[in-house]
Amino acid sequence: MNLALALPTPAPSLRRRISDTLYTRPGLLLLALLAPPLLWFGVIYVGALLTLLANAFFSLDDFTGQVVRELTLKNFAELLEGANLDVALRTVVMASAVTLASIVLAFPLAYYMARHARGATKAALYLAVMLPLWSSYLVRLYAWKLLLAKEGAVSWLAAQLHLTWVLEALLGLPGIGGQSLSFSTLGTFIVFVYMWLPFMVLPIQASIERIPGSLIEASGDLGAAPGITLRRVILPLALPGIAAGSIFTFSLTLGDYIVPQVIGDSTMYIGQVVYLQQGTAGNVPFAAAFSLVPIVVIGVYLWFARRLGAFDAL
Amino acid sequence: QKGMLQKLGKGEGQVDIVAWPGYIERGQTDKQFDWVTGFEQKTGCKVNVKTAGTSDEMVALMNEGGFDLVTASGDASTRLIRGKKVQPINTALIPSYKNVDARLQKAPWHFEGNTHYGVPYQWGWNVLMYNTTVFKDKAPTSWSVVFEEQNLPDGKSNKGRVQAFDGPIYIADAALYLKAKKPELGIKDPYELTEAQYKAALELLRGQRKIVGKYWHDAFVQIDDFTNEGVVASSSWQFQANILGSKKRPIATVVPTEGATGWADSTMMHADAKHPNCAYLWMEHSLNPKLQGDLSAWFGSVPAVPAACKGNALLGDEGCKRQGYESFDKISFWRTPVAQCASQNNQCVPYHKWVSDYIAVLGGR
Amino acid sequence: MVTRKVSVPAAVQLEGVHCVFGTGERAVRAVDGVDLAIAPGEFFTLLGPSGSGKTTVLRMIGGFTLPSAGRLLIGGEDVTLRPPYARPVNTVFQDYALFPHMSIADNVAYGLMVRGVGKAARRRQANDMLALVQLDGVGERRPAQLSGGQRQRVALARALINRPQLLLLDEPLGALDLKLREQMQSELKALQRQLGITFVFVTHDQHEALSMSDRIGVFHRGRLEQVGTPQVIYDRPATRFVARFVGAANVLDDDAARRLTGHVSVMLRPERIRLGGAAGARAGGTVSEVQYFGAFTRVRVNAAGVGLQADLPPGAAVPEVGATVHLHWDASAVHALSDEPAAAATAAAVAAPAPLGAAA
Amino acid sequence: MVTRKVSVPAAVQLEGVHCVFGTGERAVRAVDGVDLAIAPGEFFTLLGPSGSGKTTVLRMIGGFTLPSAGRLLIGGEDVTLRPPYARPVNTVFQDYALFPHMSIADNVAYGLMVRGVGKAARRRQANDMLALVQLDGVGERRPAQLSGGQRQRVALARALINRPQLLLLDEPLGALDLKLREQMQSELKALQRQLGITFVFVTHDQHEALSMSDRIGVFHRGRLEQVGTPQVIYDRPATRFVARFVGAANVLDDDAARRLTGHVSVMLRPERIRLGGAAGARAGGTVSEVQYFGAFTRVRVNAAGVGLQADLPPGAAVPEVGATVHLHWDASAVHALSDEPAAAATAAAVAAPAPLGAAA
Amino acid sequence: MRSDPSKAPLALKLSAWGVIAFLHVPLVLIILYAFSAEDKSYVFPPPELTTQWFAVAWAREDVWAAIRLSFEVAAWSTALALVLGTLAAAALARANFFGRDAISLLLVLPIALPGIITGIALRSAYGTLQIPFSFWTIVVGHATFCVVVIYNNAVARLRRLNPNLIEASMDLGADGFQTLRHVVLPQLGSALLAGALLAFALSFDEVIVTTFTAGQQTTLPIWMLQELIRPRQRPVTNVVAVVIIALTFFPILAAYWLTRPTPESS
Ligand SMILES: Nc1ncnc2c1ncn2[C@@H]1O[C@H](COP(=O)(O)OP(=O)(O)OP(=O)(O)O)[C@@H](O)[C@H]1O
Ligand SMILES: Nc1ncnc2c1ncn2[C@@H]1O[C@H](COP(=O)(O)OP(=O)(O)OP(=O)(O)O)[C@@H](O)[C@H]1O
Ligand SMILES: [Mg+2]
Ligand SMILES: [Mg+2]
Repeated sequence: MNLALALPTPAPSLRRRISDTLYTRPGLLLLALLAPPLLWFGVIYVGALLTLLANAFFSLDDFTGQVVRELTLKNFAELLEGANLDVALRTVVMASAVTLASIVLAFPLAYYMARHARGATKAALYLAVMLPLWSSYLVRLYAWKLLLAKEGAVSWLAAQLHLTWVLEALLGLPGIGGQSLSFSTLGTFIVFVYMWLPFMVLPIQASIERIPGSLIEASGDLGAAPGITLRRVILPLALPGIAAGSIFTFSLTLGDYIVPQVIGDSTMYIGQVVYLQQGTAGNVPFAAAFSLVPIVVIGVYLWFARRLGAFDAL
Repeated sequence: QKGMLQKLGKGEGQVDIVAWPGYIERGQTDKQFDWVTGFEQKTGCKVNVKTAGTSDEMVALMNEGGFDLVTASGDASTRLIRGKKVQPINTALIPSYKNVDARLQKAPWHFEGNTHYGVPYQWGWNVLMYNTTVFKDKAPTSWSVVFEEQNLPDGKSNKGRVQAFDGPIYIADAALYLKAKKPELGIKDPYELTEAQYKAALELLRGQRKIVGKYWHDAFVQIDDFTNEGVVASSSWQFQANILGSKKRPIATVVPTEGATGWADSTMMHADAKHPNCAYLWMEHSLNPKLQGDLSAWFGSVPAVPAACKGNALLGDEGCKRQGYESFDKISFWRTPVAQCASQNNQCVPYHKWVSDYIAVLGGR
Repeated sequence: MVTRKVSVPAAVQLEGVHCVFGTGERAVRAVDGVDLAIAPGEFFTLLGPSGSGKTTVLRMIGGFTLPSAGRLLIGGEDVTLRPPYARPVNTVFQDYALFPHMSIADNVAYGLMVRGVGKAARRRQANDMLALVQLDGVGERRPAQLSGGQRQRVALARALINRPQLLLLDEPLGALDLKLREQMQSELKALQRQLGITFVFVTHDQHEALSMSDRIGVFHRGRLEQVGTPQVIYDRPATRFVARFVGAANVLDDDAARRLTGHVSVMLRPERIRLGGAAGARAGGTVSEVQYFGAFTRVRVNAAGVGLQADLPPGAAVPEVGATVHLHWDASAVHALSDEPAAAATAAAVAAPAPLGAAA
Repeated sequence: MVTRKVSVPAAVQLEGVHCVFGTGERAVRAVDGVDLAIAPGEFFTLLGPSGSGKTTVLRMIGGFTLPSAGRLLIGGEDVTLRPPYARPVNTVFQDYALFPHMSIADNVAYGLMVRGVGKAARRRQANDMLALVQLDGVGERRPAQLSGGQRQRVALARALINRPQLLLLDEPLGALDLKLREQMQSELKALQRQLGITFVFVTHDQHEALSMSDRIGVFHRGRLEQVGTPQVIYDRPATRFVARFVGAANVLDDDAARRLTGHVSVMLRPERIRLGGAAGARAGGTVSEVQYFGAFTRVRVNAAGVGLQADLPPGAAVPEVGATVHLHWDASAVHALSDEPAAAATAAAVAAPAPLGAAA
Repeated sequence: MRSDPSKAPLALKLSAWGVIAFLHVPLVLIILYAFSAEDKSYVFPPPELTTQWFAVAWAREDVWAAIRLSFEVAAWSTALALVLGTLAAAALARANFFGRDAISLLLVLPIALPGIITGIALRSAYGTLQIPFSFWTIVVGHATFCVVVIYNNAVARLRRLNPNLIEASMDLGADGFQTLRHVVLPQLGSALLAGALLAFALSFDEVIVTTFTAGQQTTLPIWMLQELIRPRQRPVTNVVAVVIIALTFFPILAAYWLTRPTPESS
């Protein structure tokens, strides 16, 4: 066998020539790869956002509901009115609470999935977390209305367990209580947490999975009981996942207008006001101005999250 | 008139309508209530319906375009006319127009500058719906049961057991109540409020916020709320009462002594309607006494064609009267509040203020 | 420091320890009945091929894996079921397992922190420890900013700060390159002498094991094949497996063995074979391969059907391939192996030479 | 097979090749001016410590990295800017880089497939190749189903099926354990002799380099420090760095060197030093450390302030620590090193012994 | 075998399964009410059970039309996102150039910003440019937020992909395109498929952005919204939801198996 004999090299085709060019000029390759997504996002998405921004400087003719294309800062002045500030604050507080609660609920599950569940159990858990995401959000929401209603499943269960007094005590809490769970801020909160929980579980699970087992063993080896290991080693290392998950829970809460309309005490959240102003009242300029609030809030939030390494954990 | 269709042509094969829910039925829910299938067969115009839950939504949809017709209430129709989103109607092309109730033929919400912008469809009022188990035989006579905290006949407070409408136009309901309750405010028209009158209405609503657990937004959610949330009294439409009644719920309606706000809807045609011929055919069809009577029975509204009140099997002969046919004058029909108002020297609070202030009231401010 | 019956308890004692992973068909007997006592202050090495169970034994001592059967005593106390954090043992992990989110100083002080030692005291002791491993001044850096050798030292400092009775090291030098490794070997050994702590050291590198240990335990398929000092392991391997695994060896069986040495089964180290004249030669044959290794030259000789390798010292005359040579050795160089068929079969499987080019 | 001026073009020729990664402040000169010619059919090894630029040179030959400056010729043709797929060169990667989604046979036949060779011909040649590397019958398996040594052979077969003029191997045996590695070393060497292909082999293992190569190029900080046969590299290292990197060495400078040998800078291999009587001894001192390595015992002697290590053959009497000994060596064992300050400084940095326990 | 330190403590196990239960209670209710005999408003517990709604749902054309539209939208959005996301991932996986972070931020933005913003921004852009609502106006919106899902999956896999495989392929004579076809895409395949399944799901259930970009078209979630607010036969929505759950069970499982990190090497 004469292996030293070289194989014939094929005649250079157009494909080869392009390949050669791209190989020797990596910059060109990068450009070719990036052009379509950059065009899409740069033109369509950023373009749309800029249109929205531009709209924020227009105003609405009070009577006809037509947009007047004259630059004005009136919308921003209006944003600073008490009621609007209330809405913004209420929404941010709700988003933060939902995010915190999601972390608290998601962490043990994610931890269990990542470090203990194996094989079929793990697959089952994964499926169980994903399944709600695939069943219509709206149907789940209305199911909650039924669960939380005054004469709904939760009250029914509480009555069966003779725990009605607990429920009443909860509903009696000022600020978050109300007539029934489905008529209270508490209800809105529960449903938000429910809706976005899977978006928190998955990134945390992924980030815990990435922690080398030897680090946890090393902590135990050095004398740390499991609680200390959790606080000193696992939590800090799962932080990117937590931050990534919180981007979802935070942003989804910030923009949702359907949940608080169905469950809650009729106080408004940013999403509803934007929707109402844009859709119902047709006041696109004010809606645009108001939608800058979540943009700014999320912007600040993303800046923080990025420092925690959340983008690599999304 | 310029821009008006002068002669009816051939149907375009379809017509796109923005309508209130339940306004255009093709028997999906109840086989008996179908006034679309026949029309489609007769004219070859396929009817596409987009429902809208509020007047504001309707205006927004019309502004966005893509529709031929809209069943606009009075608070939307003026905005549509002035916004030039609807076109003048040539009543000559609608033979049945002459059968329309005389009180409606030139009603201000569709007739402006000597021009027709719509064809009356139905009208009705915002009744007080209540739970008969709670109120026993003492039916409420005043809107105060939903505005002010008090004990109901069953001995328990109304707090958390009453509802109000989740829309800025509800400020007019408050004004109407104040018109009777506090004559010293000098309210003449609930849609034309001076700054002081408006403030008083808001004050009343702020008080109401404390006893309302959740505001109602659409009819079916309110039905749920009366079913399993313990709500016992609220402003409502006859429609909800009819459905709850059909479910054997202990529900009745009443028009309190202060009177009521109401709505009168007209079918209006988009300025850029793509299917004008089918649109005219539908408007003609919409005045058909059978349709008017069926719809009235279905929705709990009052027909725009008096002939419909007689001999309709679904409505019954007492139907029109029950739904308020004779109370036309007691009703303050929905209109869009504007700054230039006749009754208060053009010093009224405009609608956009109503919107933001109502959001504030709901937010507890 | 040979095993002896003394009144002080063993630093570690394993009694009939087994470890089985998985169940049923797919069960793996990672550790299959190990009895072992390690004396206080000893540098004990677990040596063996990949998968032989070394790490598993270490993990059982550390408490990361519980034995399926058997008892484990540390300093005379039964710790079989105690969690890792309650054992007077610390570990240097193969990948060092430094906490990436903490500074070097915080890594080193971790054991103190979890015990509630105050901040100032922690800082002081951590600095002392870093000085001990010659890493003064890197306390504020993160693990990612250190080289492999430096990380290794940090891992050591972190384990030692807890003053364990016993330090476990799982191939701590595996990731370092040769020169750095040789240096760290000396340092580790010196440190162990200085501190007097018992070291249990895992490696699969025989040179490392031979040069550092007081005693070596050779693992094979989850069993301890032989325990002894480096000299004993190298010069008097108990089984064919040990003979072949530790160092280069001519292992002869049956006919060949009887013919050349008079024993049934023997081992003869290549460096014990010399070339010389025909007179007094123990065997003769033709040179089939010559390999230069710098410090010595390995010559493969085909002696009447038996392949023998001889390592020639520098300066010795190196024969050409094909030349006829005569092999000499001292009778004392021949070590008779015990007859253990199971082990023999294994040894053959591990080292059976099948030169790749031969077939084509 | 020493470098010679011949009329046949070199298999590979590097002319003033540089490779710089990054720019400005953080630029790394991975390869810093390398001139090298490798003869056809040669087994050439690039040896050097981690980070010295070996892989980078190999990658430039393979075409995966383009040189920042200089020219590269393969078989006399300038290929400096050609992409890898247009070079008559194939590579065996350190991690084998087998395509995990293809069967073994498809992996081996890959080079033929992308050249448009028909299915039947591909299959036949792949089977031949698998037979060549003694892997008949595994063609239908996936890479994950093979052991490390088997994968290594597949990688070899996959490269060889393209009939390269030049085979590049980047630490192909690094992932194997010691015994398997020794076996594969013999096989690879045999295969190279059989096929006559030029091999360019990267390793940081000096034993591997010494025993396999025709010539060795020693890298240090991106430069070629010395090129020569194994004997030359081991016995006559050009610089302190080479002396210390390849094998154990006593490197003496200045005073000590002059006193003991009469040269300015010398190297003396420990296996060349013998212990003996006081008569005729070249130096004397006390034993500071004794390390047992099985095949030899390393004794460190402190000879009047100069540390020397001597490797004693098996059977030799081993002194105790603290004993006084006398050291003997032949004059021929002393190798004078060229005076190259830069290299000297480096060598010191790499191997400066600093026993870890000494500080505390 | 004795108790193993790798076993989970009971409290952890309980809380994990508790959270799972919390996630599934509404699903149980949805299934239960798919059989409820009541058609307009629900009470708990349901008065009577029936299977009639499955037949009713089957016969309703508007359901099918909505499912079809949603399916098409999701398919097109996923396809577009696959192209854009894979390209972006290929460009950003290893390269390190100025602006890299900005680009990855841009990709994340549509999912990090509330959907209502994407929706209203697109709507005002359509309005400004006088683009009438159509199938494609929905697809554009959906594709925009689906890209990041594909991108994340692809980039994670590319980072895990041994770069030597690409080099080995080129070394063996394959040019860039052949390497793409024979090595990169097969390696990326399962990650892309998993990403595509997720993107499809996101698009299929999206209601907020869709509300702003659909005009008068009715996707399945919009249909649900209309049905739920103005119920004619309320259990039909539950029936549809149950059927969707049943149908999606296996794709999720597939996505999991495909992206699960395997210890496979070489
Ligand atoms: N957690 C586990 N589950 C299943 N099998 C295991 C586990 N840990 C180890 N094993 C198996 O037990 C046997 C012994 O493994 P161990 O890690 O102790 O070997 P080792 O001697 O340390 O090898 P190496 O030198 O490769 O580290 C091997 O066959 C291994 O595959
Ligand atoms: N792609 C790269 N970008 C930046 N620096 C690099 C890159 N590749 C190599 N280097 C640097 O170039 C130098 C030489 O690296 P190279 O991989 O050639 O060393 P090596 O001799 O092969 O080492 P090893 O034995 O560790 O493989 C090192 O300092 C390395 O960090
Ligand atoms: Mg191990
Ligand atoms: Mg390298």
